[in-house]
Amino acid sequence: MSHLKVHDRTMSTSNDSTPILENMSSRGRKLATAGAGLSAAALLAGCATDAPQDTWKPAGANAQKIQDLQWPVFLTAGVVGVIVMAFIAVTVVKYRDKGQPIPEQAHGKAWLEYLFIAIPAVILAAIAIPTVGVVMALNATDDTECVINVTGQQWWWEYDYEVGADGTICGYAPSAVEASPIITSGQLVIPANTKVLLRGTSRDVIHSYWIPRLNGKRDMVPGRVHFLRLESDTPGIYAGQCTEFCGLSHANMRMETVVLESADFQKWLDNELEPYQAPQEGSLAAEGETTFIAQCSRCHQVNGLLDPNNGNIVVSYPDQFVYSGAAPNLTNLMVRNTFAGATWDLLTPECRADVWESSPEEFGDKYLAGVSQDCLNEIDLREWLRNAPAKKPMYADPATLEQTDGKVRGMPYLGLSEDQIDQLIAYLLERK
Amino acid sequence: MAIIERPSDEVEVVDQSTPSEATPESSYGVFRRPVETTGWKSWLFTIDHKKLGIMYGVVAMFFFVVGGIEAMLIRLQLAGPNGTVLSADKYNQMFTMHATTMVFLFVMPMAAAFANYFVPLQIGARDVAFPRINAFGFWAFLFGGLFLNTSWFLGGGADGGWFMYAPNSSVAFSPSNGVDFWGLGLQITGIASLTGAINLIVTVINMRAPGMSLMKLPIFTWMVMVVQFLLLFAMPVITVALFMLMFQRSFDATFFTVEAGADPLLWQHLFWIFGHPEVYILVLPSFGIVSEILPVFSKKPLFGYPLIVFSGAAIGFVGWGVWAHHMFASGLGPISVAAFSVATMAIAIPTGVKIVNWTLTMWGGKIKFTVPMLYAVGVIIQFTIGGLSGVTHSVAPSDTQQTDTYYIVAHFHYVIFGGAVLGLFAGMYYWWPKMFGKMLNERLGRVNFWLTIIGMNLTFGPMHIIGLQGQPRRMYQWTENRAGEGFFNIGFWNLVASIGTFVLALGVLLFFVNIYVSHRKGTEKAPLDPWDARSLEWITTNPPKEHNFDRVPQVGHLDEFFHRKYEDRGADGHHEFHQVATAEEVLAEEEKNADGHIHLPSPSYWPILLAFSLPIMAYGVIYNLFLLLGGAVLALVSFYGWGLEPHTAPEEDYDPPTGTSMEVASHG
Amino acid sequence: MFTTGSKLLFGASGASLIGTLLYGVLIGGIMGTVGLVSLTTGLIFLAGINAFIRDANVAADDVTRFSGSAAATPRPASSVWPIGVAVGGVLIALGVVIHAALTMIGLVVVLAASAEWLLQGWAEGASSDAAHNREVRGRLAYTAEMPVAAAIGLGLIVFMFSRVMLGAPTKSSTIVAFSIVATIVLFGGAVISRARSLSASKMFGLFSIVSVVLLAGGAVAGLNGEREIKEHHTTAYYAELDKCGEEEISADEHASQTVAGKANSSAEVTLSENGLSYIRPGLKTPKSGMIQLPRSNPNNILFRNETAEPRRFIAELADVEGSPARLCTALIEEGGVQLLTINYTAPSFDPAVEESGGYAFVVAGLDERIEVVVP
Amino acid sequence: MADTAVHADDHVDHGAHHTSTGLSNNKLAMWMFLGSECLLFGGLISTYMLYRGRHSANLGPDQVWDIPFTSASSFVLLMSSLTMVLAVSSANRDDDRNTKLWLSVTALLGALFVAGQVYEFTTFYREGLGFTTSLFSSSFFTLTGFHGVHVSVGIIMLMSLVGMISKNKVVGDKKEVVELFGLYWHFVDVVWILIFTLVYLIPA
Repeated sequence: MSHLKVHDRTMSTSNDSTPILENMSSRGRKLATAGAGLSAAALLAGCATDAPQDTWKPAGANAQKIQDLQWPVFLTAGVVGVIVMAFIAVTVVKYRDKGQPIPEQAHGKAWLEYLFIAIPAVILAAIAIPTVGVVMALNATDDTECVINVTGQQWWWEYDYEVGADGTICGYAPSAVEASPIITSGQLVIPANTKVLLRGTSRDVIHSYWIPRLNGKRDMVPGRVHFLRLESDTPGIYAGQCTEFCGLSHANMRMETVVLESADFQKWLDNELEPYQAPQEGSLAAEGETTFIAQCSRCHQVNGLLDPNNGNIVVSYPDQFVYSGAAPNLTNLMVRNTFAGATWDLLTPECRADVWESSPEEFGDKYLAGVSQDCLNEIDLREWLRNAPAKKPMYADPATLEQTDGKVRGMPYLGLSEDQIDQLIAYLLERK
Repeated sequence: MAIIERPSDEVEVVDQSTPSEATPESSYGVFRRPVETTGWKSWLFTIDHKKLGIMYGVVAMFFFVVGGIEAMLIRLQLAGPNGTVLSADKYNQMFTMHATTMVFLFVMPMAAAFANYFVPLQIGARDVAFPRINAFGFWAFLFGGLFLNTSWFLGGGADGGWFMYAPNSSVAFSPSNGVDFWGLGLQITGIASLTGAINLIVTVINMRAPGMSLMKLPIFTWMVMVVQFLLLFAMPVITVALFMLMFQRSFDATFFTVEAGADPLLWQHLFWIFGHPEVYILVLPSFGIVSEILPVFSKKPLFGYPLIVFSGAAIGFVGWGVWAHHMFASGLGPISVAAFSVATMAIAIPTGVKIVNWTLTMWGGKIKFTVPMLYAVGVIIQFTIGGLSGVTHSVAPSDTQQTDTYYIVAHFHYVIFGGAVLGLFAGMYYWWPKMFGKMLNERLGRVNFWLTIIGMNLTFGPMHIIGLQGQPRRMYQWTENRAGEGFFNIGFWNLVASIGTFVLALGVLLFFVNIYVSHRKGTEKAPLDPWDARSLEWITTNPPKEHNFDRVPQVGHLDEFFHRKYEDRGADGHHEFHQVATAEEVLAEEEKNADGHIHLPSPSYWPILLAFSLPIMAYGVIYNLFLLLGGAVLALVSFYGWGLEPHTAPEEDYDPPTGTSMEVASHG
Repeated sequence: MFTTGSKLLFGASGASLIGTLLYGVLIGGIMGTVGLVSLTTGLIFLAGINAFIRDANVAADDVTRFSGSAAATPRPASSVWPIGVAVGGVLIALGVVIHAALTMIGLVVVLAASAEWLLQGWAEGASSDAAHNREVRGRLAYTAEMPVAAAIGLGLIVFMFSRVMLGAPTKSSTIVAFSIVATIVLFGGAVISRARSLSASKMFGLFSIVSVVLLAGGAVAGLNGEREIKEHHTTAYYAELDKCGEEEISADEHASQTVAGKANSSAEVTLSENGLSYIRPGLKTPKSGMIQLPRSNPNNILFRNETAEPRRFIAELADVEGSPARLCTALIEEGGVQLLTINYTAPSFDPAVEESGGYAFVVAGLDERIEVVVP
Repeated sequence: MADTAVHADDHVDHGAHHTSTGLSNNKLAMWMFLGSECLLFGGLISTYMLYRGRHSANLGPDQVWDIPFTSASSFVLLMSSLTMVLAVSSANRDDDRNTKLWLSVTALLGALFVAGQVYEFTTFYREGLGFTTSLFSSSFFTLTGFHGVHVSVGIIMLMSLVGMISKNKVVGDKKEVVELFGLYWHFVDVVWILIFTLVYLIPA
């Protein structure tokens, strides 16, 4: 276990959780000697290098609470398991038929039986008490510092940042403009060391929001409002995955939570609220804008986008075409570095690795740099624009939609020409 | 057949089954009842609990193979990243139908097979309380299962997961008819379980042999009774839920329409109030089997029999108070989460009691490692693992990290495969000679056992790791960039799990090979009492006569048969047991004092007809309401045909007629 | 050799098999196919059983009959079924002219009657003993006759009587009629049970009179048609008519003042002496002025009135396509609660929305207002 | 359900086989069945209780109820329980005539109740409360509909039981069969009392 400190970049830099790690690893050593069994496998599983959804590598207060509660339980379970196995092994070896006489037909010993009721009862009681405590602690919402609405739909997540009564977003006032709601999708951006409360619901079926390294999962149920607390002191990207089966593309419904230092979060906020800049006249991007308005803007909103022909603001009405009634807002697509339900990266593998593995200090800048021309992962993006349903299974074939009165679930095939795709990519590249 | 005039030998029985030309006394019309005791007709219309038990077993094994193939396809798909064996759609149908098949069409009916065959034998009864309802139950289960699986050919199976959470189960999100087939199919099998439950409860409560008090009941029968009570109360709850689902999908009800303000958690509560007891419904019968086998091969009574009985009952009760631990992540308030978390831990206590008492049963015993014993010990070990991983997510907060990941998949496969399925295999090896009069080959059996154990641990063991590494369930693909590296990388262990599946499959295959090998021509008949067993079902021939016992045995001890064979010659507190009689002698004694005049109810074809009307109605709901009407009429008619039919066919129905019987008087 | 019973079933299954094939080949269509297929399987199944229950041969019941002289064979008993068939035929004919329903009825009558006829004839072949033959018939017939007769009887009573009640001029008169009939039944029963002398035939007569009365009444009422039952308008209906004012409307009568499942509300709006404020789940502090709600998502809004006089809560929805202009609750009394499920389809920055004054929560007759921002 | 396997042959008179508890199999089975029915209605009732307030801007319970009428029909159903008791007692006195009579009266009263329900449903529908209108309506019609079906099935069984008695076709012990039907009928009655109180009388 000792190598955990060495390898685990994020943990070793977080000073307050380090002591926990030390006593963990020391106990871990004891455990390793405790031998095989379930909990050993489990605890060891905690040390795999960089499994992004490792449930045993907490990176925030809430996940840490769970961790501190669960590893002793695993330990106990493992020890008990080993003892039971050993007992059984001894029995079957010691008492196999070696021609001994037929044993006494005893029907049991009362005191022994009661003893074996008492022991597990005591152990479980010892587990139960802290459990109740942690359950309550994880559900406390009074000290919330920032509320973000999370809405799941097939098969992506939408986040909208509320403007508080004081005209700030999570306590951050935009420096240039007056605060107005921000809508993003796929990647949730939160300030570090802030108690964030996700207020979640869903537009169609039940989804579940889960960032293993920040907190346990919480179902987001249509018609209901559920909460999930997120908090981290370590800038970085934390991976997650929808964990409530939500239909065809359940496997392709992912999410990532990006933690930024407060200065970086301020930057991100200002950037999000920047007024829309139309692409340069005659540029490829400008053609892209027209294509976008013609092909995409029925469902995808780009805030502040004006129709060059008549100067009206372009409003999308996804509810008229999409069954769930929403499509990702693309205003600042290229700031977040994933698309299509955080399933594919907008960054080429190298650039992605560069961002994901950067140290917490420089992470902020690298992330906010967004997606540049030469870092753009064109392969996936083009495939997506060419034929989305082929890349990600969705109910988007107009022929088979009588159950949803013609509305698609997911992005349909648009039949874009290669030129149009070039234009769109050029246009989208400027959305940051 | 109706009457056996003593002295009776098999020949006479066979005689009566070969029909000759109708005679003046012969009955009339299509309403002459089937009376054959051999040939396929004797199976189609039988109401003999033993024949029905065997048919339950055969059909269950068939569905076991089906479900297994579905499982293998799933594992093939997940063997590597971005698997392409199945489309997303097919994959979703696959895991839905795999779970549904294994739970409702394999484990439950396989337990029902043993319950049907052995409960009457273990309590010294000649049949169950309601033989025709028993037959109906089997046919309803069979037709329901087939109906469910016809969905594959009519637009695809259900694709909402076996838990079928709303609103994902509504028409908009699951446009094919799969979910309709699922819901209606489960309704039909549910009817089967319900009737079966009532039947077996009445049987155990009312038809025990003289002297057999409830605390002298064989432990398997006890566990079966607990299970039947669970079914009796769990089935109506899921029935309500399934009706709502049907109304929602077929008649536009609004139960799960969120726009109308519906609460999707309603379905979850209804489903799990049924679904959690269901877990014990699956596992308790095999606990019973294990508790039968361990004493036999340790030559020692079950340690703490009363405690095991009570813990079984306790599990039955507490099992109703823990359903919401399947919903720790679905947003119940902290109070209820905490409460259910603690309740869930509490249920670990009676479960632990069983494990301990099993081990203490072996302790100080005289252990023979036959194949059934191997399987029994296998259950103890594998189930312990499953139980302990269960404790780790009775802790609600850590469950929010584990639920809906492969860690849970690992957990419940250790419980259901390690606990239930291994136990059922133990039962098959143990009772095979009793059911078919042939021993299953021991050497093949051992290979079979070890392959199964290795296979299941290879398959489900790695899933602990995969789960803790954060791979959710029900994903038709997993990708490299979430797999991680190093010893615990998800990719490697997924591959191992997939390989394990095939080892497991090989093991199961060997079982069928074993059946073939053991039943080839020339394999000698099984001895009367191959295991030196302890309970009543062995005080009769292998396989038992149609009327089970020539004389209904008088019961004085918990392990009656053992105490008839052995006697304690020890003096002043010191015990030594000596064999005083062989099984043959015991049986001979019984046959000598056989009851003078035994009569059993006659076969009937109303049960199969009534059962047949159910899938017709179900198709009607899906496709055409007139069909529903037709089915309903058929049901009504068979119901009344049933009601108007005397228990026993009139003497004229037997050619040659078998003398007179008081039965005739009761035609009324 | 096969009996009539088996032959009947063989014929039927053969016919439906052919029908199925033809349908499958010519028309197709999953519904019909599945229907016919299961019908066919059902019939074949029955036929199979029938044939395999070897001795479906009723003639074998009584060998003496064949050896015996012609005199020994009993006369066929009188039978009503030919009439039944005839009536059915007439009905079919009439139906063709008058109404298809008649044809259907006629068809059913014909089928039923001929089945009975067949059965009777077949049973009378059983032996020379008439009683025995009735027994034969009963064995087969009762299984169908009893439940079907019972079901039809139930159906008639229920249908006819419900017509009568629907025909009754007023609610109260319905209750009276209902109670009277019930009492008659009850006391009728009591009287008859006392009157031991009453002969079976008299009782039969009595029952037939009662049923005739019932049928007649039902028929009359049915032709008379139901009394006029007014549709009970809802606040939604009045909202459409823009009638969400202070004054009481019919929708407010017995309007529910409580709501189940507050757990899943996305905002709880309260009208108190110091104005209109709201609480959103997760945060305890009440807010006012502006609320942000997700777009195209059913929002459950609870309205609670804590002021003395009854108030109507109104959600102003901008006039964009696919949504009403406004939704309103009924008048809510002090301490009352009501729930509105609102789905905003357009963002508040949509010009259409802005023109029509934007989204807001208001209370009829007060100038309290909460702006609703939909991003 | 009237079939029993012979357990030991010492008794052959039907319906009264020797059983370990002395209770007849049929009666025990009927109790079990009713026990399971309790949970069926339990599920339906709790669904209704959860959804009774969920009708947004549509018709609510108190706007459609016609308590006087429903009380009348409930009373009729109660009376049918009384007549059922009379039927059972006449059966115990081997008085076929009155058994048949009271069974028929019970069936008639039951049919009246069902007719009342049909009437009630029709009026609700006319007033604008359809099965699919709101959660409240769906759960209300499902709950009361399930009960109505139970009553109707009971009526059909009663009527054909009358037929079977007069044709002398009852299998097994006639007394017991009548008694079993009685058990079922009373159960359906009790359930209605519960529904009437919870659904109609307690204001939403």
